[in-house]
Amino acid sequence: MRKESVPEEKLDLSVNLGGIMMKNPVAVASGTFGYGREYEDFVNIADIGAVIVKGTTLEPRYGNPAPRIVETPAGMLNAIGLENPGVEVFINEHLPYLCDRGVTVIANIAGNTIDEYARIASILEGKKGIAGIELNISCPNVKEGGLQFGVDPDMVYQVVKAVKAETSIAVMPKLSPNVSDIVAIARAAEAGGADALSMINTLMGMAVDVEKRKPVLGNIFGGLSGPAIKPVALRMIYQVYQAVKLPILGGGGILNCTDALEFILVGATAVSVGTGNFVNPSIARDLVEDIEKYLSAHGLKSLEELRGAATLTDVGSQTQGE
Amino acid sequence: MRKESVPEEKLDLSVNLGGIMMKNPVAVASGTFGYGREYEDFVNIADIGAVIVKGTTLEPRYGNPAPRIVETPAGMLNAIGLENPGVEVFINEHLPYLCDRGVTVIANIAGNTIDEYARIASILEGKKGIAGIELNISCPNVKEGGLQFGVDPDMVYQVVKAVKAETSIAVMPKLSPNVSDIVAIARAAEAGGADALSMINTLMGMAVDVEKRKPVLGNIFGGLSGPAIKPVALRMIYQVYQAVKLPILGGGGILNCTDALEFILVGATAVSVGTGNFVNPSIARDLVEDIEKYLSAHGLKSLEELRGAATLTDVGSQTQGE
Amino acid sequence: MPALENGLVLRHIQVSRDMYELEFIAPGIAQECRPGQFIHIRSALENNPLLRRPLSLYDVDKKLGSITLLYKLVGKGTNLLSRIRPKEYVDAMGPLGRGFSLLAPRKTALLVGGGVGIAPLVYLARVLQCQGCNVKVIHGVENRLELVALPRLRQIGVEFVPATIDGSAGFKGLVTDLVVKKVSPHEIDFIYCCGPEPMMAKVSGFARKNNIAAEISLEEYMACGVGACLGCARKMKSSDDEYKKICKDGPVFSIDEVELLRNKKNDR
Amino acid sequence: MPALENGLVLRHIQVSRDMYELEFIAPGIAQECRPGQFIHIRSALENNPLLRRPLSLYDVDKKLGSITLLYKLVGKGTNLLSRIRPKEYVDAMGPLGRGFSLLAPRKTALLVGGGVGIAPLVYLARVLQCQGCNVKVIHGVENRLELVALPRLRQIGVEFVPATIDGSAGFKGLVTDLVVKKVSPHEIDFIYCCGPEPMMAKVSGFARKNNIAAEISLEEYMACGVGACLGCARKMKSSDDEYKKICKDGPVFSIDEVELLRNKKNDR
Ligand SMILES: Cc1cc2nc3c(=O)[nH]c(=O)nc-3n(C[C@H](O)[C@H](O)[C@H](O)COP(=O)(O)OP(=O)(O)OC[C@H]3O[C@@H](n4cnc5c(N)ncnc54)[C@H](O)[C@@H]3O)c2cc1C
Ligand SMILES: Cc1cc2nc3c(=O)[nH]c(=O)nc-3n(C[C@H](O)[C@H](O)[C@H](O)COP(=O)(O)OP(=O)(O)OC[C@H]3O[C@@H](n4cnc5c(N)ncnc54)[C@H](O)[C@@H]3O)c2cc1C
Ligand SMILES: Cc1cc2nc3c(=O)[nH]c(=O)nc-3n(C[C@H](O)[C@H](O)[C@H](O)COP(=O)(O)O)c2cc1C
Ligand SMILES: Cc1cc2nc3c(=O)[nH]c(=O)nc-3n(C[C@H](O)[C@H](O)[C@H](O)COP(=O)(O)O)c2cc1C
Ligand code: FES
Ligand code: FES
Repeated sequence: MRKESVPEEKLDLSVNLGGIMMKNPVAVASGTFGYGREYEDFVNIADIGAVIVKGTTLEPRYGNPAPRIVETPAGMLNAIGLENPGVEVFINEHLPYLCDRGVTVIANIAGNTIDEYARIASILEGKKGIAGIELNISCPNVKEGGLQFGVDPDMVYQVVKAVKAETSIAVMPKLSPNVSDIVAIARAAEAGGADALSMINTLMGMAVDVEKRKPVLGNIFGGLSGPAIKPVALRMIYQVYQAVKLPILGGGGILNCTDALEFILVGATAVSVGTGNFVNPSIARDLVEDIEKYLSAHGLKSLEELRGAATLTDVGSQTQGE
Repeated sequence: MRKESVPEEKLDLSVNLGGIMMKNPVAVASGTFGYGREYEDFVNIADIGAVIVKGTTLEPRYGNPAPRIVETPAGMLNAIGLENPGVEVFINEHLPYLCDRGVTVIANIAGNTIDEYARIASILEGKKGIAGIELNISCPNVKEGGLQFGVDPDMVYQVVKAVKAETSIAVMPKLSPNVSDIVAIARAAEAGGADALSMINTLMGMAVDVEKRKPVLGNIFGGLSGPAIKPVALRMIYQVYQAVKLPILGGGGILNCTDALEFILVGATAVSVGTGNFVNPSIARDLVEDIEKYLSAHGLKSLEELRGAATLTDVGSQTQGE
Repeated sequence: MPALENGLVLRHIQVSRDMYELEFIAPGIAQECRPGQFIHIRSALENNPLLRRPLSLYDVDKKLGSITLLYKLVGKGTNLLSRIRPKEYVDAMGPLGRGFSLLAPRKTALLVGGGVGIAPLVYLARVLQCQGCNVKVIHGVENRLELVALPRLRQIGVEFVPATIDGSAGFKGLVTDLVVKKVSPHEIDFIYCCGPEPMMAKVSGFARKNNIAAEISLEEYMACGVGACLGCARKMKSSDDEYKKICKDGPVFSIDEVELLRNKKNDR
Repeated sequence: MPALENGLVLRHIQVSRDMYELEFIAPGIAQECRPGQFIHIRSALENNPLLRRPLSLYDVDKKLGSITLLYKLVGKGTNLLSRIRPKEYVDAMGPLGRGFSLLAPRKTALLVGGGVGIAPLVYLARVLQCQGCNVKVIHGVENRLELVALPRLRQIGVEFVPATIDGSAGFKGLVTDLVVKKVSPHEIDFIYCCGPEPMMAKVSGFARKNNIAAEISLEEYMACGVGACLGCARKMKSSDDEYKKICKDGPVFSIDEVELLRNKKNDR
């Protein structure tokens, strides 16, 4: 099956993720790569397809009590609590640095109300060096009794719409997997005017310290990431790819090239790697190299032939059915 | 912290799971232990707290095309497709065998309509040797366009109520984790008259064969089980334990005694082990022994002191907040 | 009765570039073994890999109470297994499954193995030989370095013909060509075959054409290994609906029961 | 600049019942090392355990370009690490974190280690001694078999006093009692301490009471190790809200910055 072919010209792996122009299809996920500079000793951050920076709120946040992370089987839980210095500090202290180095930056924003999302977007509007805005909608809506934005199609629609109204930058809501019907959420985001979708955020989980007889995390609950969640991420992207037209940034548990290709095969336009950065700080670069090698080895010129290929299988029922 | 104490009398580990009387708090999960006899060479099946047999439908089902299972990081996906010989064969061929051996049997039933659930329950009613009925509600409701019963509180309420009306046996709906609001589902089950809750069923996921460029499973989607899902299971049980009064049979990824105790600490009355049987066919017995050792080593007379202990921690926010 | 045993490893040697022979003591299991059955091995203490791995009985010494497996390095399960050293233990469950039908004394059996598919045929050869059958074994491999079963087959004393793709030993070419071109069908009473499916399909065709009864050994992903999870399903010829379980109804099936894949392995 | 290197293992020996010394070549990392910093080690090829494990610099040979770690078997990460053999490689990232402040020549430093907490103090002792400080090292352990750093400390040539719970060597009793009862505070210019938190809390109390500046090395679960994930958070005395990151702002802190736990380790 493998065709050995020497590529005549360098492969062009750049992708257009709903208006976010990426040099290559590998982004680093929000909250796992700081503001990029934390990793600059280990990888040339300008080479990364896109650096999605730590989630930014309107005001600074100090985050959750420790412990904030714990390892779980093939995964980890985090409950950082959105610690960040606020949008102004982000713009003044972190953005220029990234901009100077030619990094493709995607901001990640979070709010307590629809209005807060809109205000952060309007503050970011016109700022040089922001290629896209990722909306973290796995936050509680304080006006709706703490219900997460991301679990209600109507709230998703509204928050996307409100943000779009404030900015000309490409807007990419990041879907929460903690929902009954991911397709309904994706459709709502599309209807609200999203330019792309980011999938998936973490699954909500917890761990217990048996000796102390209490939850491990200071916040009790945390977000599950890493290889453990990959099957859920793939399933949701498979479903959404067939239901909406938006390009998808797919991730959840990617640790190697095969993982990344699985996401492309279910329809992702580009991939994001989060927890993988902790395992291998140069993973984003390594993945691009490995994808190039894979394409050459298989005589492919781009990812186009692979994208969504696994969704073409014709099968009757697609229910869970054990 | 450890107190060494020699227990004067044998510990009594029996539990009453909403009317289902179990010799000990460890059950084997539906679909992972066949009809018990498949494992009789490896463990005395009458010693197991409860054997929850393979899901039974009204008519025989032949199941899904192969491949039906695939390993994933710290977990596995299955898409068996509810292969089973139907409720009549179960009653005539499998039940008497288990009954003769003194096995505590919990039937697991699944249907395409509310009426089907009710009919299976009425067929099981009065049959000797059934300690409880577990309702698998992760099935598509054909009358509601294939929407899974388990994702809609109203359908959950109705199916539980319909089954309760047909039987005097304890009824235990098994909640699907693929929902936005597990507490709402649990409350609906309680309102419908459930005697206990079983948590959790598998997360819906998929895997891709990169060389073949198609889904691995014949059915595309499958249920994710094993250690990977433990954090999600613990979180949901923690939430439900605080919201409803029903006893909970907790499971999802249990492989050892520490895992089992984590479930007890978040409020489970008893635990179920599924995928763990494949790893260690005598795990159900081993867990009981290890729990006994743990209790003795800590000077405890029963699991009562541990049950729900981890839910007593006082913390402000319990949102995911990364 | 199958059992669960922690087998003390006696011998663990690399027999080719990517194949290993592992012998361990498990008297309870060994006592019950019949050719064609398999052992379900747990190679990790933790959960990576999570599931057991099925490996055929390559040889059994009932007196010593030992079992020998022959396995190929494929992925993480076999990789972890390869690190176990003598005096350590392997977690073994078995013997599982339905083995080969045995042939009456004085009848002639042809055993055709492809690659690591030789594994179940060696123990079968030993038992058939012991029962007074005439046993001819054909083993197809890439090159002579992969003829790992040679010493054992010689010791058992059966007739042995290798087929190598590169011609470095015996017949030059595919094992299936060797069967079709060189085997005199009228001399053979029964064929046993294990290897890649397309190879087994060709050998089945030969058997069917010449009216020789034959059995093959199938593979499928397994979880429980005992018929409980219904994971290792395979459609039978007899019915469009019914699935048999490789682990319990097989892994050995008569060629009349199953439709084999003629193309790439497992590509259904 | 910190780096990522595959370090060739030179030496890997068990030095006590549950402690190991691992020396590997990583010239890029070694060049940058300062006492108190740590190396983030990946011990699994696959995902179990998933995350790296932080281990302090126990000793560094900049000429040879080698790094030595001292670690205790605790769980699966350190267990897997212990299986790596000489001539194999370890995946190392570092040096990370803020190290100890160094003392001016001719000043006197007291280094107090509890158990495996001696690790960062050995490399510190070497550097301080080299800079012409007077270095006194105290190491508290259960029994003399755990005095694993003795040969190195002798070779460096610093003053060394052990405290053993069972009295099998040096002072009989807790290392903190040794400090409180036997150390003349006026001789000491600076205290460096690493060990269980309650022990560090007592030593801090001693330092504060006697007005001696002191630094301690903290632990917390880590993911990234570089300040990116904000996982290894620790509240500072200065602020009720703000969390510092052990991996980047530490692991070394002044005793004025942090409130230490007086009870069981990590039980907040
Ligand atoms: C009844 C039976 C007997 C067998 N006997 C032998 C034997 O004697 N010697 C031998 O070398 N091999 C034998 N096999 C195949 C062996 O089980 C697999 O090679 C092994 O499980 C691979 O495990 P792994 O973790 O190393 O590879 P993995 O990392 O799990 O997978 C590597 C590749 O192997 C395939 N594979 C993995 N697990 C299975 C499985 N359970 N069934 C089929 N394919 C699988 C996958 O498709 C994958 O492409 C037998 C299989 C069966 C079903
Ligand atoms: C900056 C720093 C320097 C360290 N230096 C050394 C050293 O030189 N020698 C040494 O032996 N140990 C050192 N440690 C502790 C060492 O990192 C842990 O013992 C190790 O990570 C345990 O890994 P494991 O997989 O073997 O155990 P696990 O199975 O992960 O856990 C076993 C126990 O160790 C604790 N633990 C696990 N990971 C950490 C962590 N990252 N931080 C704190 N506790 C943890 C857990 O609470 C658990 O109870 C250091 C820790 C830090 C933060
Ligand atoms: C420590 C940590 C912090 C995170 N912080 C954020 C965040 O601030 N905003 C956000 O949208 N997602 C955040 N995430 C989620 C990741 O961006 C990513 O979606 C998730 O981890 C799944 O991908 P992975 O399995 O590759 O890690 C965080 C994840 C981790 C592990
Ligand atoms: C192969 C397999 C088959 C299953 N079949 C059923 C079933 O028929 N009915 C059901 O309610 N749950 C079924 N389940 C779900 C399990 O009972 C259990 O809830 C789930 O696997 C989570 O637990 P675990 O992680 O311990 O396996 C099945 C699971 C597996 C792995
Ligand atoms: S592996 Fe479970 S039925 Fe065959
Ligand atoms: S470990 Fe990531 S910030 Fe410290």
